[in-house]
Amino acid sequence: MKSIITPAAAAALVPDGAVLMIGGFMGVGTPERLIDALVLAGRRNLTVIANDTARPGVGIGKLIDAGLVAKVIASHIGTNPETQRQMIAGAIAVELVPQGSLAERVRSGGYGLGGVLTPTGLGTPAEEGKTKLELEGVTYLVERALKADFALIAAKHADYDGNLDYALTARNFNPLMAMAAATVIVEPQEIVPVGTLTPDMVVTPHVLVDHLVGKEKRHG
Amino acid sequence: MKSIITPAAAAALVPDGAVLMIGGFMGVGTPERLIDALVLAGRRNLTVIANDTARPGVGIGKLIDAGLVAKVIASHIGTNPETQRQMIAGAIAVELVPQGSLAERVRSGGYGLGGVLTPTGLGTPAEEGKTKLELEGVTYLVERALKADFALIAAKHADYDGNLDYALTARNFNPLMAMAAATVIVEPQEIVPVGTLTPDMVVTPHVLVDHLVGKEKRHG
Amino acid sequence: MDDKSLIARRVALELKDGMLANLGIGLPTMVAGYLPAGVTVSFQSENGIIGMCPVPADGLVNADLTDAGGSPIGALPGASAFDSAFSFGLIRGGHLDVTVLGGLEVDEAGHLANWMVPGKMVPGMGGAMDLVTGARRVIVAMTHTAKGAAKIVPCCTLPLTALRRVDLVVTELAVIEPTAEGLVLREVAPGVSIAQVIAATSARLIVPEHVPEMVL
Amino acid sequence: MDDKSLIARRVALELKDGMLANLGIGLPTMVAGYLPAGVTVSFQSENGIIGMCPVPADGLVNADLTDAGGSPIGALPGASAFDSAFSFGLIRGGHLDVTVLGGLEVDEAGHLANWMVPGKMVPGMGGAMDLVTGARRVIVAMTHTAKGAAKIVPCCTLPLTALRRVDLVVTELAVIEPTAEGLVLREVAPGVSIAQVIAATSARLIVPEHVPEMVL
Repeated sequence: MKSIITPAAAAALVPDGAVLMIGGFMGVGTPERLIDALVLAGRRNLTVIANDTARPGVGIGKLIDAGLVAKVIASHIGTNPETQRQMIAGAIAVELVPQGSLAERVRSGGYGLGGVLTPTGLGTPAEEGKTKLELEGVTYLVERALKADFALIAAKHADYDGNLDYALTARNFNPLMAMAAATVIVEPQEIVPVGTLTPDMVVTPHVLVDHLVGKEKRHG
Repeated sequence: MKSIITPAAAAALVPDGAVLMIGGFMGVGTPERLIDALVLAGRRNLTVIANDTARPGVGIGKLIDAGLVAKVIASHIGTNPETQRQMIAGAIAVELVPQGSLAERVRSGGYGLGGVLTPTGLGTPAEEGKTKLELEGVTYLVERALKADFALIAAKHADYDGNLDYALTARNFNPLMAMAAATVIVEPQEIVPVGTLTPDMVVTPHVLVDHLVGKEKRHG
Repeated sequence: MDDKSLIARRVALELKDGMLANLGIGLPTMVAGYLPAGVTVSFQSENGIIGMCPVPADGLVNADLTDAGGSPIGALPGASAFDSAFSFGLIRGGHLDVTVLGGLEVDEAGHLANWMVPGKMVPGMGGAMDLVTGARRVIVAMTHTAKGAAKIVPCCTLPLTALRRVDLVVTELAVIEPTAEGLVLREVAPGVSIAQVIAATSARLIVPEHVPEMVL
Repeated sequence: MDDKSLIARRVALELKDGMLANLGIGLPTMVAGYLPAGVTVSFQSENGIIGMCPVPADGLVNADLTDAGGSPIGALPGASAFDSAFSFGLIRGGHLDVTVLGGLEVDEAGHLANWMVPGKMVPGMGGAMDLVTGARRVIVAMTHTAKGAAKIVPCCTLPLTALRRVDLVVTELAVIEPTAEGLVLREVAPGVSIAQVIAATSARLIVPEHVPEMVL
């Protein structure tokens, strides 16, 4: 049985300066209650690794709005003018990574790989500062593994043990990030009995999960 | 709707000298009827990329028994004395790759990556002939992408469109190989109507599949 | 027909039955509305689905089902969902038959720049670099000029999206095919002359003897 | 108790509640049978499952559910199945708490050789190299000698499985911990003297003042 904690208790685990991987794509598949709890707790100087920073007031955008983020590693910030404003003002450092390379970098971190060789980004600003390697006459960029202190994950179901599945396009970076962080905190839409998810349905095995965020009790 | 063909028709697509990826782990998750058809067709000089060569009379072992295989890229041949005998006799060239590296090499081929950086194999015979790369003081082996002319895949279900899922440990290399070959031929246990596999259940999307092998008609 | 509809309609003719296609946000998304009768194409959204379709009716919005822009979509029977690494495995690995993307500049080498304007707009490349690098066929769907300035130029002044030569450029004036020899004018839009296309293009165009009018 | 049971029983004490463990074929597999009461461990089979267990009864064999040796297994409630890349992501990525493997040689550097004898046996490394490289803790479970010859040696003569120093070696004679300083004798088997262990070991052993007897 996995420990079930409140969003506030989860946020209390995260120190200032932590490196966070946060699932989601434009806020879809982002653990919103965990984000709200982080904002409430006022955790500062965070590094966020995520596909994007959504929009102001949505998902990771709330962390940006609150000025809690010092660095972002993402594929896209164009939908969030506040991220761009803070970047231009020098308040946030932004590292932009092609989306497929970002996915592989996160996966590499979780899979014990040093990184991957990709053709993506060659001849563009994305190659700056990166090693190149030629294999059989083809040149690749070396995209290096990323790891994090915490992964904040949104799942469709968690069973009592912490096995997870995901819904439709809310899957995105979540299962990759669940492999790549020292501590994995999951906000499922539902917590279900063991056996509800069959072995072939489980996308993230329970051994990867540290904490499940429960629902608030409903009264009346 | 995907084309439904017989095992014999599938074998007829494969020329002598073809490079085949064949799913399965000790014969579990190997498309046995496709193997039987290849043996019957007597396709020669094949290169087989697979986890292992199972045992004589089982799965890929049948191709070895029939003397159809010129080269094997695998992680393990120890359970098949016939493979070892042909290797020692010089009839089969064997390239041994650590199992995790083999999985990543197949995946890289299917994912458009040149390869991955892994610590596995350093300081062992597995590093022979491979490039090393040092990143931040850690040394990695470069394990390069593998591709094939054909992938022969065993699935649990295929729907009429060719979407696939897999059963338990019969999954193994199958979904990785379904990405990495020019032509993908699938032998499902059952073919089911579209919609039987929900979007979250599909492991291999239909766009990757070229041919489904149907069941023989049963009479009486 | 307005310019964007014309472009979308012409691009749609490039999509063939059974293809897997990925349409960029904006104008490229319109292409799905102009598929010829009898042509069934699977659409991928790079945030993790094959089989997307418009939301079929009010009330059928699902918070866990959106396109790469975060807008609600639907899914057809036979759809499949997957994570971001798999999605870009499809794209980078050559499993995507065609991508249609917008453009800021295309040059004589067939290079595309479509993701940033230094000092002005730094939104990030999102999936564009993987799409242009990995798709089997890259079609650029864009207006021929921007505020009167040519977008088809001798050499891109903006940062490139990839080193790969794109396969086709469709504008409201012309269809242009980048080749090893340079940019070949393949078609002109209805009522547009070759001279008009050349005047609106700062790149050198190779003009074959016969340049047909777009059939729409 | 025979030698193999003794080894398996002693190794089992190294498994702690909640761990994810991977047991090699042969002797290491026996470890699962000796888990202390109240200790629940998840067992991974590298061919793609967490939650494996013995086939619970005759007639419950499933052709799609086997261990890495191809033998039928069962699965517990809460089990999960996955592909080979994911399985080795768990192993290489440090998510596997412990692996128990057989050994041909262990040397003073803590290096393990367990997968080939040049000119004699070339079965392939299977998952061994990834397991030894990536598991958080590597325990070697093996007989102390082979046909009278020492297997704990100054320097491996057989090809290594990995450069990583293994964490513990358990034999029918002793528990030995490879450290940066060398091989430390931690325990002796019941009724076995330190001198007997040293005599059966060609590597130099560091012998602490107090070497307790294995508590089984």
